[in-house]
Amino acid sequence: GSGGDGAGGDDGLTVMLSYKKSIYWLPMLIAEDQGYFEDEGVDVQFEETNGSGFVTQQLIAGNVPAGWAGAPDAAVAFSKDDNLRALMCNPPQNIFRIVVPDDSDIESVEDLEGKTLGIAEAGGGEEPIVNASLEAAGLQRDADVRILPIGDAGPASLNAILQGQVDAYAGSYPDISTLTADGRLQTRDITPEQYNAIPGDCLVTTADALEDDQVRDQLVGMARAWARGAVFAAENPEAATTIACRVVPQECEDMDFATTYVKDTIGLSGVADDADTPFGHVDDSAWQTTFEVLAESGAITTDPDAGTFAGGGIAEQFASDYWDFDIAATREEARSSDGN
Amino acid sequence: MSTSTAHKMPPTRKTTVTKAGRPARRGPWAKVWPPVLVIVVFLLLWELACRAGLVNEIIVPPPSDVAVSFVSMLDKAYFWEATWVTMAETIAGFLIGVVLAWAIGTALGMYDWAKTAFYPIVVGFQITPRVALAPLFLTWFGFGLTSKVVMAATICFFPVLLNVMVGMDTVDRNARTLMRSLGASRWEEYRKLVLPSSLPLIFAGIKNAITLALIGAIVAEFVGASRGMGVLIKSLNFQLDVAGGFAVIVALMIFGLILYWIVEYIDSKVVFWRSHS
Amino acid sequence: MSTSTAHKMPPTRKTTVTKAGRPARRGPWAKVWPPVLVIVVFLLLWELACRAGLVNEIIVPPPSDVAVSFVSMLDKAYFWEATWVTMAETIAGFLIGVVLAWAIGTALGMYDWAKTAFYPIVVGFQITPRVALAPLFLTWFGFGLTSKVVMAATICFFPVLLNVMVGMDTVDRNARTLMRSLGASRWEEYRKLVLPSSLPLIFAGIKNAITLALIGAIVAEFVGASRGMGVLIKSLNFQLDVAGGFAVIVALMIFGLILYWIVEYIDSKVVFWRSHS
Amino acid sequence: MPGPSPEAGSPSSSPRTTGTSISPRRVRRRGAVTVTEQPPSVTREGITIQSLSKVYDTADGGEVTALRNIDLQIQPGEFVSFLGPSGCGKSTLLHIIAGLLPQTAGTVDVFGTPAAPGRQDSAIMLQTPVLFPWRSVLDNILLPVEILGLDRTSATARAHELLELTHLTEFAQKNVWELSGGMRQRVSLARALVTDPALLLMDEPFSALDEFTRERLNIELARLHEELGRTTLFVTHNISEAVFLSDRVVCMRPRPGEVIDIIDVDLPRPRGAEHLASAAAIENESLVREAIAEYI
Amino acid sequence: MPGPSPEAGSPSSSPRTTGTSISPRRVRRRGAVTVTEQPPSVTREGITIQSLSKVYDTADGGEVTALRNIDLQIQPGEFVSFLGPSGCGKSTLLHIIAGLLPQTAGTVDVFGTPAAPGRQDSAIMLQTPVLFPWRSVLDNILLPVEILGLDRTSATARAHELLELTHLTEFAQKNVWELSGGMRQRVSLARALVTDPALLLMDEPFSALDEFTRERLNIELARLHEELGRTTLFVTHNISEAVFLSDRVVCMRPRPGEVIDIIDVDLPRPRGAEHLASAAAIENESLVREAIAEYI
Ligand SMILES: Nc1ncnc2c1ncn2[C@@H]1O[C@H](COP(=O)(O)OP(=O)(O)OP(=O)(O)O)[C@@H](O)[C@H]1O
Ligand SMILES: Nc1ncnc2c1ncn2[C@@H]1O[C@H](COP(=O)(O)OP(=O)(O)OP(=O)(O)O)[C@@H](O)[C@H]1O
Ligand SMILES: [Mg+2]
Ligand SMILES: [Mg+2]
Repeated sequence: GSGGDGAGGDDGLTVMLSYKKSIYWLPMLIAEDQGYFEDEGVDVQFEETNGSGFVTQQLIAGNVPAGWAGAPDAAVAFSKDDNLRALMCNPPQNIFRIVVPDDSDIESVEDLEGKTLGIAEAGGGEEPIVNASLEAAGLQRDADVRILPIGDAGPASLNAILQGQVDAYAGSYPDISTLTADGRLQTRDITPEQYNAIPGDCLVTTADALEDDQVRDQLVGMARAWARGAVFAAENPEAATTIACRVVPQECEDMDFATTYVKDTIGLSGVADDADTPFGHVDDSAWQTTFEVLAESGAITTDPDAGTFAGGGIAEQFASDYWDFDIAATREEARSSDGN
Repeated sequence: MSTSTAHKMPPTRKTTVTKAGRPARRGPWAKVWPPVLVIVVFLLLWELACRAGLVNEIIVPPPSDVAVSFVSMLDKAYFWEATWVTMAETIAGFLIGVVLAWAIGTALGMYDWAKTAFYPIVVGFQITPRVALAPLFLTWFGFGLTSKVVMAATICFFPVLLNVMVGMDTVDRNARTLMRSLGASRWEEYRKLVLPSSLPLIFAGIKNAITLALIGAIVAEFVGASRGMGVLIKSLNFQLDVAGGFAVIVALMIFGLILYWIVEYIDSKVVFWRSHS
Repeated sequence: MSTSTAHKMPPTRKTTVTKAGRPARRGPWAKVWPPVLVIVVFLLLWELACRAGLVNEIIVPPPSDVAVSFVSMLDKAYFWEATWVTMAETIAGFLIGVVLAWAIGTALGMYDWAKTAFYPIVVGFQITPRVALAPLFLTWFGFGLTSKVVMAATICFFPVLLNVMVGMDTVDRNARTLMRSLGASRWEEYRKLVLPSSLPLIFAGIKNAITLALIGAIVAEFVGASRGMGVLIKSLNFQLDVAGGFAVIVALMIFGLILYWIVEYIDSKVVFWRSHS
Repeated sequence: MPGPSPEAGSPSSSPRTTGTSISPRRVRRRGAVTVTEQPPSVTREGITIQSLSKVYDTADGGEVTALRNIDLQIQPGEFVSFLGPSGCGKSTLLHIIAGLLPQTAGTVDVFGTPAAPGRQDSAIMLQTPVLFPWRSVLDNILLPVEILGLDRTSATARAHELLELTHLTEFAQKNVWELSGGMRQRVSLARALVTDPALLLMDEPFSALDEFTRERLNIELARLHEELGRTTLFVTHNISEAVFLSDRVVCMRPRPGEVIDIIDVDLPRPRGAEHLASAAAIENESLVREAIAEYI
Repeated sequence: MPGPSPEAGSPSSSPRTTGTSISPRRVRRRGAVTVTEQPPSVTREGITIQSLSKVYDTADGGEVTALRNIDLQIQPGEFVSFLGPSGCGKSTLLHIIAGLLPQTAGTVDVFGTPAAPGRQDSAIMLQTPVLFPWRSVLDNILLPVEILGLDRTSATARAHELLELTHLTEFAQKNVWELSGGMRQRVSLARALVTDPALLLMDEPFSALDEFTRERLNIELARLHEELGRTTLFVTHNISEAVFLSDRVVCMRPRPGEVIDIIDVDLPRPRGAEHLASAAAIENESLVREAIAEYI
């Protein structure tokens, strides 16, 4: 059978995740654990995959009504099918970083000339940002800077950085937290400022699906529960960690790692700093940047309209629909929780 | 000793030439201790290399650390869940792959037109990297176990198919003539002659298959899965818990070896005439 | 027609029973058109399914699109570079894997103590998912071609090893007795009897190996590489250029088939006595 | 299959009378068709071989003429031996009659239908005994029974009789690799006999047996033949055996394989041990020896 | 290897004189060691078999006594035939002497050393001709030459002689699957002869050959034997062949395999066609037949 055409209704809602269940999806883990989805009356089935490409393909094919996909992949998908719509992002900030060892004399992307830059994965989400950064610094990929995929966080990549096989490393924030967790490696972030706005994973659906009120209601409910989870986590990281470690115990073999991971995830969610902006909200300008970056790196050859994809009031309306719950009550709930 | 005395040994002596160079049976332990010894020596050297700092600990943890991780993992529910998932994928994929390969291989080997028409397609399919077709599999077989089972099945399919076909090719010609003279149908010829006489080869294919099925399942989990030992290895590696990752690999080896020896045992029981053909 | 007339056919008629059920030779085309026909029908159905909207284009593009992408790709330097890289990895890995497997398989099959001591270790190594060891490989063999070559070599190693060993097991006993009576050394017995008589099996292993080497190289590229067809597929997939991705897969199939048929051709020339054993 | 009924070779239609006719006939016909008294339409009942040739393509691109222009008419119930030097095409001829090899030219009719493999009413015993190592001796003998779908219980009884006949009773449950060369040949013989075929094709069935066993089996075979009237084609290198068993002995010469002579044996039937070294037998033997020697 | 020199079996040391002694000796010794005139220390020169037994473990857990308590002394240069019903252990005995099977009890000394496979000075011709399909007929014959590392040029000349002897000249370059059963056996014979071994072990070498070819090869073999004085152990089922070729005929009986009689053949040497059906030969044959028949 197909991925399920769970277009809402009694069958519940099928939503794809671009990555396995992990601390990365902390708000979702908490919403699930605390029963927020049931509170919202949504019956949501998360399908875990291993890459945003899977999600966008299935979306375009119409096999699923919605899914979370990395912003670059989502934007590329939109350039192929302008029926797609982005509603919110988790986290709403750039998750990809370019870092160098603390003691390196590289200060900026410009200094990478003649050096080797390790990336997590060829064709991975960090590549457009790397490409755009090099372009902006006037460097040519391969000619001026050697790009070497060395894998995401793990022994091989850590060793390659420590041994100096690569001079810098581009990956997602969990990669960086892992590599620095045990103190053997200290890093310095050299990601150009202008890319911070590029969002992480975004909830993508189709214009058609949004027309269907039942589906839209389900999506709103899901988003509300998700946002409540984000608020909960920001309010009580300890309880959030406990919950996460109950759901994904294999990520808590090393509690230092888990704690850092949770902390970074909460930090990027932006909820703690600013309760007025709805969780997951992304500015039009951020999307503009995303599309520019992708166009520069050659992943997008057409000239899609960022406004149609994520602007035009759709996302605004969606945000106001889900960011209407009692935030204070959720915070209170979080404070009194010990996670068990 | 001089040659002359060597030639005049007492008549009660027995020559000790062994049959076809095979060693005499020395009980089950004779088969167990040599590999155990080799493994122990290997582990000792590894441990020493780690202690002496010859091996980078980030990459290869000392066996003692792996052992500790392994033991502590045996308590964890998620470990057993992952094991269950991966083994289910492997065994299901293995069974499906072997049965399909057997059926299709037999058909191709039996009917020349089928071989001419479909063999290139089978080879083409085998050549196509399954990893690249993952999106297809996902669409057709969903996100759960099924797509991993399919991956495992497709990767263990071809070695069995090939050995089934070669097995049919190497059947004794005189025996075929005999069966034809008896008016055996293709099916009877297959069942009573071709199948038994190609069993040693088919089992070689099947033994290949069980190892490849496990590899296929793990690769599929690496490429996209949320559960299973592949995922566990990845996430432990991601946490730089290298010893933990190795512990899962050790577990994988153990389970894989168990599956392999089961197949090998069945082989030795079924093909009892092997050394006498 | 009545049976009585059927029995009274003119005496010039010839019976048309074919030898051992093999069809008469009908020129090289008889081997070419059936698979071509099957492929054409398959492509037509696929195209129709796409046109009729039964299959979504973003998951499976119509063959016509793939063909267009394929043709336009032939002009691109990056395509040929990727092809070169992947083929180099595949062939190098294949050769290394086959030679090692042959040598080790022969040693294990020839010396019982070696088999007892090392076979479990070889199986254990085969069972270990190479993908999980990728970090090791990357560290030991670098991020360039070598680690992919090693991956390809290790994955095509086992099927050859197994078939080499089974081949040695299935040598005719009388022939072994003959060689022993002539006082042939193990090596002579191997070269003059065991090797030729197990060649059909070894070639089956080698044919497996060439397909697995390609798969191994692609998987290795998927896990971490900067060049090669696996990388190309990935980056085309990232751009959701599905037809382009399929075009690379088609190219992979074609190159893989060429390698496969080369091995098959060598097999048919070397083992000329196959159907007469 | 519209083949003839198994009774086609039953004693009633047997022309054995020819062999047992009192006046000794010693017509020597050189390389010619055996003209029989019966009109051609009746040939459907026996085996008719007309202008049969067999040319093998050799691996080096050449050709080997294994049989040239063989004409032969064998009556139902007749026992015919084929004698000739090694390589003269005896096995080839038997294979063609059994439908196991295609001829290059000519026709072969067996009981009225063109030669074809897998006739229910015939059995061939090949020159090398092919036994399946995964079957016990008894199960090897029962193989044809399984394939023809005959009743296993009665066949097993028959198989045990044959095991006794071939002195293999105690080996019924043994594995075939535990047998000596001659034992294997006897198992192969028992397998050929187990289905009681109307046409029996035997390629040197007793070559690996000692003289005494051979004699005993010869006598048994003669008895069985006289009881059951099977048409039997029998390749042998042993002239006394050929004479003792046969109604006619076909002498062949090699390269190309041709029939040089057909000797009618004038030993009375039923034949027993007393005919084995009888003067008549020895006289016949020397006739055969003469016929062959002429061409060597 | 401190084995005996190839001349160990040369005519000079041959006791053939025993066979050619004018007074016919017909000493019948039942199942006993052949006592020779030579003192025991000289037995190192020939083949000495003492209390040899062979028990096979059968697959069903039982045992089969293939040979029991065999004692035999064979002089260098002697030609000894082994006769006996199928399954009496002739092949087993030959395998043990060739060192290809371990005995269960007793000793076998060949030219002074315990039986062992791969002696340069001996060759065995197995009961089933094992030919390698990837080698041409000629290359099959040359196989022992390659393995013993002998000079290939002179060996090729010898192989061609043997091809002529076995009437296979035109088949030198053919593939083995293009040969008839008898041809394969002859190739196997040529292969055994190509290295000019001092000890020749032959297991039913002529069973698939017609009487004329067999006779011709018998005569050739006798001639070669008389010229070269090889020690020859020869298994056959053909009594006249055994008598014609041998200095002694060892008669065996089965289950358990035992020597029941050893017949000294009193035909003069050199032997030729004239001895084939001579009165003396026939007399000897009936002696052998008698000896065997007693136990059947
Ligand atoms: N591998 C074996 N396992 C068990 N029994 C065996 C084995 N090989 C031979 N035998 C038994 O040993 C006995 C002697 O066998 P052998 O082959 O020596 O006989 P033979 O005299 O050569 O007979 P033939 O004339 O039929 O070739 C037979 O009863 C046979 O069943
Ligand atoms: N497959 C083949 N290819 C080529 N030539 C063949 C083939 N089979 C047999 N021959 C040739 O055909 C001739 C007849 O062979 P066949 O086996 O019929 O002889 P035969 O009379 O049975 O001899 P034998 O008494 O030795 O068994 C021989 O010269 C042989 O070389
Ligand atoms: Mg023949
Ligand atoms: Mg024997």
